[in-house]
Amino acid sequence: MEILSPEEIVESFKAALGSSFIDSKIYQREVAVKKNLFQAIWIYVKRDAFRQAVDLISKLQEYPHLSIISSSDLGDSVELIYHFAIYYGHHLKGLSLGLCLSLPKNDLKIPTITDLIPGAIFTERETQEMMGVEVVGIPDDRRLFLPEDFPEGVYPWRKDETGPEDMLKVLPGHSCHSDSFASCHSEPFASCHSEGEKRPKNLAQDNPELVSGEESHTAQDRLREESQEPGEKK
Amino acid sequence: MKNKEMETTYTIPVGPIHPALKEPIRLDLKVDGEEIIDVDVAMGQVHRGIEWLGMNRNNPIQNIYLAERVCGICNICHPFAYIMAVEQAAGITPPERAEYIRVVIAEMERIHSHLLWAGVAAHEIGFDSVFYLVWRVREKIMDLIEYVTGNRVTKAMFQIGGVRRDITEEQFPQIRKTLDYYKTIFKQLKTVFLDDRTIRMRTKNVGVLKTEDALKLLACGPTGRASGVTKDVRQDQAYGAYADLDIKAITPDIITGTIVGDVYDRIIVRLLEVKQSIEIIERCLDEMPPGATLIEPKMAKLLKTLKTAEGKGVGRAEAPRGEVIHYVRLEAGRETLATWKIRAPTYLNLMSIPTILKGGQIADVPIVFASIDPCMSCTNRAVVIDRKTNKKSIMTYEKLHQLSVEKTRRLSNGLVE
Amino acid sequence: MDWSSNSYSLTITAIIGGSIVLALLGAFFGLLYRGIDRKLAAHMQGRIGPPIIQPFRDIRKLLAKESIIPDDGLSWLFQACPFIGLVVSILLLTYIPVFGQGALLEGYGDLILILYLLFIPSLALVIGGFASGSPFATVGAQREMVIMMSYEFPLAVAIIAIAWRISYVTDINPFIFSTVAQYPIWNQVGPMGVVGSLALLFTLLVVTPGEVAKVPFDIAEAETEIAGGLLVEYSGRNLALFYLADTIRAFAMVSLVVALFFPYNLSPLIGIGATAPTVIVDSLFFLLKVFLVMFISVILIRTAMARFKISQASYIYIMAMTLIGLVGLILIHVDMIV
Amino acid sequence: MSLSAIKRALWIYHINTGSCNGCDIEILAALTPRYDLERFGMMLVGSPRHADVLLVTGPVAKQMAPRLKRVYEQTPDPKVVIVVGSCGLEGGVFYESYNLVGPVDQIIPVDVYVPGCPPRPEAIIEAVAKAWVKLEKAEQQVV
Repeated sequence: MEILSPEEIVESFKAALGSSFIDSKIYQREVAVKKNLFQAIWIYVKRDAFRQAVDLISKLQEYPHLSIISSSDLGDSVELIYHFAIYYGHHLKGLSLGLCLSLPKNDLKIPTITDLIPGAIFTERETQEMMGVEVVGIPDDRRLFLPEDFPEGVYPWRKDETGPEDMLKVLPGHSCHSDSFASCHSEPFASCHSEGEKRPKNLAQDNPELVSGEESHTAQDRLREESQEPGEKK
Repeated sequence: MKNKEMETTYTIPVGPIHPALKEPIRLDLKVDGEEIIDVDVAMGQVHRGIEWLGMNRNNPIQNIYLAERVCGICNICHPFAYIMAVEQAAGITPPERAEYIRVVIAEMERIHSHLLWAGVAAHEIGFDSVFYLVWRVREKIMDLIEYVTGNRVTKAMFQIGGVRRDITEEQFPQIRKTLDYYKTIFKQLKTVFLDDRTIRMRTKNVGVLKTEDALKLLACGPTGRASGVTKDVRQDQAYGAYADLDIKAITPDIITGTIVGDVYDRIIVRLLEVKQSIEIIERCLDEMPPGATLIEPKMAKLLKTLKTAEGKGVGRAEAPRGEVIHYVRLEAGRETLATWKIRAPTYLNLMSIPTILKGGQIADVPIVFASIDPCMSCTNRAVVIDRKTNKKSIMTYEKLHQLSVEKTRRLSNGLVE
Repeated sequence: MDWSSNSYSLTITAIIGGSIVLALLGAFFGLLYRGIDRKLAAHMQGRIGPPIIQPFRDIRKLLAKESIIPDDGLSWLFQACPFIGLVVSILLLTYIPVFGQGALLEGYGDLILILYLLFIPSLALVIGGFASGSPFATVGAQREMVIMMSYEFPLAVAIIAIAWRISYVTDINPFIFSTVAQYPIWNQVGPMGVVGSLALLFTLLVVTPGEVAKVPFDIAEAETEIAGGLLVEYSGRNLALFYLADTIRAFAMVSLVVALFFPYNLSPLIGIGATAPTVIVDSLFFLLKVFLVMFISVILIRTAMARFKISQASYIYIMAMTLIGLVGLILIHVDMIV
Repeated sequence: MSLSAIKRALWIYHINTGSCNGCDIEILAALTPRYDLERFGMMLVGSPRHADVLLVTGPVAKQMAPRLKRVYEQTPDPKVVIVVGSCGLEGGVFYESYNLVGPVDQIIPVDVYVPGCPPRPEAIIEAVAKAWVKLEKAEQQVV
């Protein structure tokens, strides 16, 4: 396993993947006094060459370290980035390699890589439940973080209609209208808290018999009522 | 200890509120008598939606203090990785002195985190006197952290483009005095942990993770290194001042000559890393370059550059438990981050828990689970939304617990007659 | 009232009065020793530790607390077990010669009865655990059963070895405490026998933490592993009773070890004739002996060692301790032949 | 039985409802030799049944709210609830996060609040002293 320089790695990918290799970007930066190089490579590929690219990466080093799959909602498409770390174990040779794919919103499918890297199971399950990307052939497609009773079709990381807007519950006393959530959070957030504060229901009020009329509790409420000037942040 | 006459397996719900697990996580163990057959890890109890806050409420500078509270124990590695990611995305390079100060604080935190872990591990196997003694030793480093950064736990020391406070020359003697104290006490720590018969009995060949599995399941940090996987971000990638100090990943064969990958090896790796951190801090103090500590002292100017910046950045740092990675995407004209992805080391180490625990005994669960030094509050920061009104759905957790209690009682009645 | 003569007939009132006094004394000294134990252990761990009278405060607090009965357990059995545990622990005290005097019910019970009585408080704990219907308590009860069974072997071996040795010297029933007091083991045997009885003493010292459920053998109540084990569902008054029963049983077990191996009294040595001072002096000397044995077998081991796993603990008791006990037994008898 | 018996022998049960561990390690630090809560007769116990003081840390996460309520109901009276850390008071730095069911006093009645992120071990000890004062005050009302 010999160590290739970032340029050689990009060349080898370009040669192997041919047309489905879209573009690449190499980031290098000197670090501290001895000016060693911090290197990161971003490679954009099409979905059909995705598994082939992962094969190539595992050829660079036998068990490549897949740190995480990050996904972001770009409106009409979802960008998945597989963050790999290769050449670990060799002094100052390690570089982080980001394999970027963009999937159209209407066809969110990606083949699984758990056969190549068994450790990818958690992050694939998380991407599946959070972004709604269907991982084809995933061995265990249970939810990772979301509770079982979490409704289908709602994906927390989405910024479009399947996003979590209606489920947001802001802490009592520091609330803003949850219905105008999208509008209130786009313009500078300070102003949104000045209007009259609508107190959403919360657990304690659902069953008043539990929260007995402890004098300490009511004092806490009075305290919060007075301190309702525009949201003072930490 | 098989029940000869009847094949009874029942699930012991360990967590989410359980004294062995300092944090809420739920391990469902399928047990046959005392032997564990299958383990299922259920997370999501500590979720606080940090990423959603980062993407919707805070500007990048406020996020530093949010990143710091991802985890109370390792609360330097998260801001460290986050700041490197933002610097890469916005194209900012911190001054050299700041890089050295960051490494000094990160290594101080590693010492306190490993000593904390050693105490908790001793407590898990019922060795409370070691827990008290190790935590008394740990108070010294907490005083040093407070002396240098101003607060024991949440330090608020880092800033995008450098460090908020300097470590001045007058503070160096005090730091060296505490480090000397640790050098003298290190021998005692080693004998207490490595040569004590009962600890050896409870940790040798317990919770073994073979190198093959560790590589496959991407175990990182001391858990991976104890199984022979030499992944250490400080050694592999040039970040902070680590590049100048040529760090070498610690594996247990330095002392025992072999790599077994059991709880005993994880103790060895963590103790040696404490010694390594002491040496790193001392070298940093000797080679600390002069110069500014902040590239852009005026906050408003920094915020403006961040607002106009456009790009992606990945920050990887070596936390006491393993590799932490933050991915940040900045969009021009947007006040908050476009995308923020945090991943803590325990996220990866949890995948090897089922393979480690299978075949062990219930009595081993706390010590084996503690041996990967889990930090649930890190692992659960992802975005989770729960329907707020659906009363009936919340009942499923009660029903689940009720089911397992009824099953146990039914089985235990069967056992008693 | 000289208790030690063995041909007296006890009136009912004397028994009741004696046992009440013994119960109070046992509870008082049991709690006192528990307080000393926590204080010394704390000092060994570099802490100041709670005041000596802390267990008294714990008991007083627990009695003031509301005691909750789990509805999915067997409630009557759940509440009965603490009483059984306490009553049997006090019963234990009446049969063991405490405070330097003969046992209250001297002629009515001997070592074999003690052997069985020691078994019942742990049995009460186990039944209480099963009756509380929580999975943690069930696992705790299983572990307590294993521990109980495993420390019976060495305990029985030690007691039988001593009685067997004494039977060579006198033809009175060797299992009665008064005979054990008359013929202490140390001055019966030659050098080889001393080594044998030291082995027996060592066996009993290791059995005591198991009997008293202290680290390293407190697996049934392992706080970290199974959330308080057996006692997880107990609270308030029931927990107080179990706590009290536990302290009295510890006091009884250690006084058993003292009665077997150090039955000497101080008063004859320093020649105090009158009954009143002898009772006081003997009692103080007895308390000192109990403190020494408790210091070695409970406090020292508790701070120096970690908790064993159930398999290791039962292995140590069944294999190692029984073996050492047998070696002691053989040595004592080889010494007699030589 | 007077309530004052309770304050000299407080048994503590610690519940983490989604905290970042900052407060939890400060609670444990309060038990270690340097601060040593055991001097006041305090002990960390393994089950809510044995507990008098519930030390609650963390902004109550959604999944943890029913459990927190259940543990509160399982603890026998009289009991004291101490919230440690500003997360439990007002959600701390996560105050506007959607998955939090709100400050602890929305779920269970709270007696003593310990602000701070994380509060120092001395602050936790002072909170226990405040709990004593509150117990005495409650006792006057009882007597």
